[in-house]
Amino acid sequence: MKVVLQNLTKVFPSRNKKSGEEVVAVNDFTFEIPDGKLIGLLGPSGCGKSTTLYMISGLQKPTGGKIFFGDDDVTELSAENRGVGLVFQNYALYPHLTVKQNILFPLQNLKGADKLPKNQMLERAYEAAKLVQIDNLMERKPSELSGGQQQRVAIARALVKMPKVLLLDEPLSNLDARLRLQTREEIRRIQKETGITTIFVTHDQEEAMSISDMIVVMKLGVVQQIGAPQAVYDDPTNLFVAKFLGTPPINVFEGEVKAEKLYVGDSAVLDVPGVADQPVYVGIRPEGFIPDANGPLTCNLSGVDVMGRDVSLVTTHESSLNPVVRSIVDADAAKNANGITVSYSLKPHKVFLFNKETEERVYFEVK
Amino acid sequence: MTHQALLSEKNLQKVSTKQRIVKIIVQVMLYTFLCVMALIVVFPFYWMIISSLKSTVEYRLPVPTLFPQKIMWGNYVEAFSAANLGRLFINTVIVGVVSTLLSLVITVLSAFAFARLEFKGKNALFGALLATMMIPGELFTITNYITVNNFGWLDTYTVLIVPFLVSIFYIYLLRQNFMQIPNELYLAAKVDGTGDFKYLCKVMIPLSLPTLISITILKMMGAWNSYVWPRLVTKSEEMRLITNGLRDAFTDMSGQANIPVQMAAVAVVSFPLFLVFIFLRKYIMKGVSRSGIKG
Amino acid sequence: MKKILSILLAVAMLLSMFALVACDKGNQGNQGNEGNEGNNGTDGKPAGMASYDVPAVGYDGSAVTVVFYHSMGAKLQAVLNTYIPEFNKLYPNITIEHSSMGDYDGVRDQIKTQLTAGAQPNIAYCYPDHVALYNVTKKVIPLNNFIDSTIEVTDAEGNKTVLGLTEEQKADFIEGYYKEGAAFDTVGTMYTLPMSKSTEALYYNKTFFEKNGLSVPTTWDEMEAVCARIKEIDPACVPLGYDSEANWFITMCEQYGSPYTSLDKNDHFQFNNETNRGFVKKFNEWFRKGYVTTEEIYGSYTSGLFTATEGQRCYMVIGSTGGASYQTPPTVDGQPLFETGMATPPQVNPAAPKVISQGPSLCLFDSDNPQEVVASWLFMKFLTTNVSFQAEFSMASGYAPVIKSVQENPTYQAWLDKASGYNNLTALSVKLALSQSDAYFVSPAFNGSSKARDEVGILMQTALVKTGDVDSAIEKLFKDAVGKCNFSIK
Amino acid sequence: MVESKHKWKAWLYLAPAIVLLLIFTVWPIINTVRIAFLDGYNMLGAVGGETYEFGIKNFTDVLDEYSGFKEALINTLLLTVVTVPLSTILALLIAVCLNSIRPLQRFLQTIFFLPYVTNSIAIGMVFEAMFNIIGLSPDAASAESWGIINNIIGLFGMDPVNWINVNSGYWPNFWVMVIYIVWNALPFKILILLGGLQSINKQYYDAAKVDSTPRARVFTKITVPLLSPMLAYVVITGFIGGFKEYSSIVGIFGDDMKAVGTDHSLNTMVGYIYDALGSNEGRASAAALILFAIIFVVTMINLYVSKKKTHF
Repeated sequence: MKVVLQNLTKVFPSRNKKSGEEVVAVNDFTFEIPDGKLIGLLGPSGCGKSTTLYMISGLQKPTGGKIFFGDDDVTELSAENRGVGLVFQNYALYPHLTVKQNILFPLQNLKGADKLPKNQMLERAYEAAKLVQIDNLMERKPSELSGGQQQRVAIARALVKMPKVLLLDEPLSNLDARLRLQTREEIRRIQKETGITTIFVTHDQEEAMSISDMIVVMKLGVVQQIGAPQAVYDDPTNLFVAKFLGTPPINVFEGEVKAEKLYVGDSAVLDVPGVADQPVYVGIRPEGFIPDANGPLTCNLSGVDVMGRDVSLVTTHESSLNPVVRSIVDADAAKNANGITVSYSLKPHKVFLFNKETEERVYFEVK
Repeated sequence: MTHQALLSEKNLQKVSTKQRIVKIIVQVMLYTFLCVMALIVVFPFYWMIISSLKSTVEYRLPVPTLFPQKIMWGNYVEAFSAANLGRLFINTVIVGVVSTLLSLVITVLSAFAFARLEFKGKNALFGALLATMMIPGELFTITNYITVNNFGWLDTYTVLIVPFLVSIFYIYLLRQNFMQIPNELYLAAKVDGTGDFKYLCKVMIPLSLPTLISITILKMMGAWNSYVWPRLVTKSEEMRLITNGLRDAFTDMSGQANIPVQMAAVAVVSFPLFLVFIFLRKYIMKGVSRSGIKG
Repeated sequence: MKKILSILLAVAMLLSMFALVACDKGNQGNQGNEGNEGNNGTDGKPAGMASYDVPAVGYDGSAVTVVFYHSMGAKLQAVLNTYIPEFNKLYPNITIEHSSMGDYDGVRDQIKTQLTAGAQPNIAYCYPDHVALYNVTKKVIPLNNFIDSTIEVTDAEGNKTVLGLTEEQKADFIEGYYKEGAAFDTVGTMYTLPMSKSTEALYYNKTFFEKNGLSVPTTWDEMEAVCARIKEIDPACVPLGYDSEANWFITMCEQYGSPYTSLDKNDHFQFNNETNRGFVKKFNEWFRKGYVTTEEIYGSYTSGLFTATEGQRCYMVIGSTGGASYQTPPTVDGQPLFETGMATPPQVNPAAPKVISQGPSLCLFDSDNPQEVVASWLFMKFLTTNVSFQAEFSMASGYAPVIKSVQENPTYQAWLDKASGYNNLTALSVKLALSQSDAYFVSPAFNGSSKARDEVGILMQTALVKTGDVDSAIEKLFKDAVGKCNFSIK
Repeated sequence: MVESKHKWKAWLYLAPAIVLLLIFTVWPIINTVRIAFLDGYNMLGAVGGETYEFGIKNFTDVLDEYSGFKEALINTLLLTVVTVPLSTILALLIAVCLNSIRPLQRFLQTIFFLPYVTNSIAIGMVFEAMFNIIGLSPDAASAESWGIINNIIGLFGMDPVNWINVNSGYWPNFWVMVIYIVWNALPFKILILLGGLQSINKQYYDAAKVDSTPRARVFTKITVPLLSPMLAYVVITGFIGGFKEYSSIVGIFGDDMKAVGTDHSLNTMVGYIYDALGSNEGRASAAALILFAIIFVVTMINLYVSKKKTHF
């Protein structure tokens, strides 16, 4: 079931009536979510990703635009009739019902043609429970379960009625680090197995990148970029998207293009054919630095972070916008970085230029 | 796991119109039920108000009239003048305010002890307190009368205030609210050396402010409506409260009370309370819901 | 579960404390003044204190406060407030503090509670039943020594009077009202002085009676005939409205001379007898024929029926003279619809009429300071014997004065002459009350007599409306009523 | 609970409450029990120097044929068993409806709180005036005016009922009192339940919506269970209040506690105690102890039942 959003807008009247100015939570959001795909809505808090999710679920009414499930216009349809599965950020499991009763709850609401006999309901419930591997906790009360377990019960409850669309609102935010990794793999596996069109909202870009088929980066209600995670990572349309994706984050410098050469500080660091002379922001991915004794870019070394397999050189540079410039290099390269400065040469495809005013991407041919 | 059948265009239309109709029906039913119940609740009031505006003759008419033929505003004037309301009003306010404040202090202290401090026999004591709520108050009146007389408190403000300062229900309400404040806060305060009392004032009271406000309002209303005890323990006119001042002022010689004026008096007494509720409704509501009575 | 255990434990603790305390038996009541030990009123002996020794010096002029409880409305309190300064002219050091307790029951409940704590007032409005209840504490002062006292009292204006009542003052009291003070025992101990009295009267629609040539009934048989006749003229009406069922029952017992209650401690309640059951049955038949109704049965004031301009009406009401103003005929564009006539209620034997007497009397309470008692007595004497006070109070209240000489008072005479069946029924009712003053009777007063009055009232109400097997129903009602009364003093 | 080093401190906080309770609550209880075991104790008599023997005569007297205690007990039980559930359910329905509407919510809520602010005896008089029939004929066929309530039910085609007048049966009287008691009990219950509703996390309702749960099921499966602690509290205090019911009788039937011409008395336990206080405090105290025992047992049952029923 593909989900189509057409110029979806949502405007909230501001809290105090007097001032009257409104908050545009979602601004003209158009996007077609292909059937069976796992989509990540990504962006800092307050960027309208949750509002979009709730509009798709029907709990929020859009002020403008349309929503289609397949080719049915469901904009006016209330949540009850959309048959959507929704997993809340803090799970919203019914505290007074056991896990089994929680999972059975949606099935007991099915009417008319979809009504199921009792045994089939139980069978489906256990099937969903097995899917999320909590079939041993069926008689427990939510208060007796850990965060992760509660999360999985919420997912089971959403899946059991085989909804057309599965929506997840920051599913991993309440979990501890180790559990978060494990659960996101679970979500990935479940989605692949069931093939349900799934949209999940998160502010953790690493999580979105790791499991989504496509991600949508949003900022203040406006869609910045849509695409496969790696594509968006490798080809950000603006500085915000570049800075938002990737850990450790992208290093940003002030630079200038003169005669198709990029100057950072006063040294030319890269040939940028086809780019007019203009001051630019220069974004360099941490993995875009190659330690090179006579590399064009030299920074003052301030420390070495060993993160398991690869090593990160912590340096500073006067025209860097962030306090620290961090690069990721292989371990042995780090061994001979013992001086007070280190020089790099740059991998062109890891360097992005952005217009100073519009912060839009400025492209240059990469040989 | 197959997908559900797609909603065809036709029945999609049907579903959304059905949904709208259901929505309207539900709204209509809700409002009719509420309005009918509101009417039932308000009707006795309406009857009380129009009775208070009828002349004694009209009130005695065998066929009761739904609206007074001759509006007797005089009844309200008589209700005011016959019972020198000014003096009664001041007495009631003084007694009400002082007893509310003192009882608030006692309630906070006791609730704090029951909620936060640990001591032997705490639950037994609290259980005993709850048990006393089960005993009808009429029994205590005479024994308490003898006690206050021996203390020589008769016909003073003390006798109107002191005996009922401890209200167990409010201690219970506040204790529930205090127990919802997490232990960690108490531990943290202990660690940086704040004493129990400072913790009570700095942390617990601000956190349970809504409940405290609703207790204060409800307690004021109680003081306002009290009738049996004030009448018993006050002799002189100056010490009378509004409820008994009004009630006694209208029986003429033959013992046939002038009911319309009495109704006017009751209306006069309940009107300030009604205003208090209208303005402080939000607080009472927040207080009660925040107290989260967990049985 | 923990919570339940804690409550169980708590209550067990409470109960154990009770048991501990309960076994120290014996009375703990604070000791009244032992000096005037009296027995507890077995068979007619004085119910409370035998006698009170009046201080030899009489009133020594010391400053005392006299607390007086009553149930006067604002209008009557105004009259009292004009006469207190008169009293203070004679005795400046006696300050009078008076306050209203609402209705008669309010006064009774207040004093009863204060008696238990020894904080009773000095003087109080009272009914014989109330005094009997107060006297269980032996704190009500017998007035005989005061009435007969010859101790001299000099008032502020220098004239000397005797503390007690002079012969003319005693004779001036209306016999029926005065006797009420000695209803508490058979040896004539006086516990109250009458203050202001009302009685029952037959109000009738004089115009209607004259128009239809009906004569005012003087006996119950005549009443039955008149009711039948009225029912023919106006079938929709209820000829007679009798306000108080209890008064009706007690008056009938008195008129038939059949026993009602007695002071004999072992047999107080004697009203279950053949004669009484007879007249109750007769009145039941009257009710079923639609001849009579009462305030409780009708559901609203019978005066509403008497003064009704349309719909159901009644042409006679037997009710208190105090409520005379309510029987004022309605005026339609300035013209009264009819004239209200008043007469003595019908009698079994018109030659020896018996009419109930009601209205407040005054009683005196013991106090630690004897001078307070003497001062209170002086104020009581003033209220009951001062002609102008009695006159003005009667005019304001519509109740009859208790002393005969009030009738010679010129202003009072003028007021009485203005009596009319159209707009001054109050004066008319006082005139009637004075005319039937030798017909008054008083029922015995003892601890439990008010219960008897309540029970016979309920009995009469219930019996009147009974249908089907009326006789056995009436028998059961009488048995239950006596049973409940005996139980109340068990 | 946290261990506080010096135990006496807790008692310091409780001191004012304890002292006042000892004087004005505990001592009267002890006095009541003392009097209950003194045969035929009468306070006025005690003042007059009479002595009373220790014994259980008061208790046997209370059960005497003419004491009216049994009727009072039956009336109270019947009234409580009917009014508490009725008022709780009504309050729950009103609270839920109030909680689910926006416009007019404040206005209606203020109206529903009205009964809480007025004097119950005065309203009793109003109820009496509304149900009262005036000039009922001996054969109860016709009447001067059937009274307001009868006129209203007449609109719906029902014939008039003799509610509280001459020869009215036990059950019409009973239902008048039930209506009065429920009417008086509603405001406080609505307040508590509405408070409870507003403290329920909104997301449970969103979750139910997404699971397309019908309204009725939302009510029974989510709202009521989550409100169960509040409901338990309201029922328990309701029973305690129900057993102490008294003002409703005086308000409607006046002092003699019965409709005209009926044999049954509508007195309740507290009414019985109040009457007995007039003449015989010993018997009143005995009756009060019996009442206390009954309320205690019922509350224990309620507590036990609610412990099992409430969900968290």
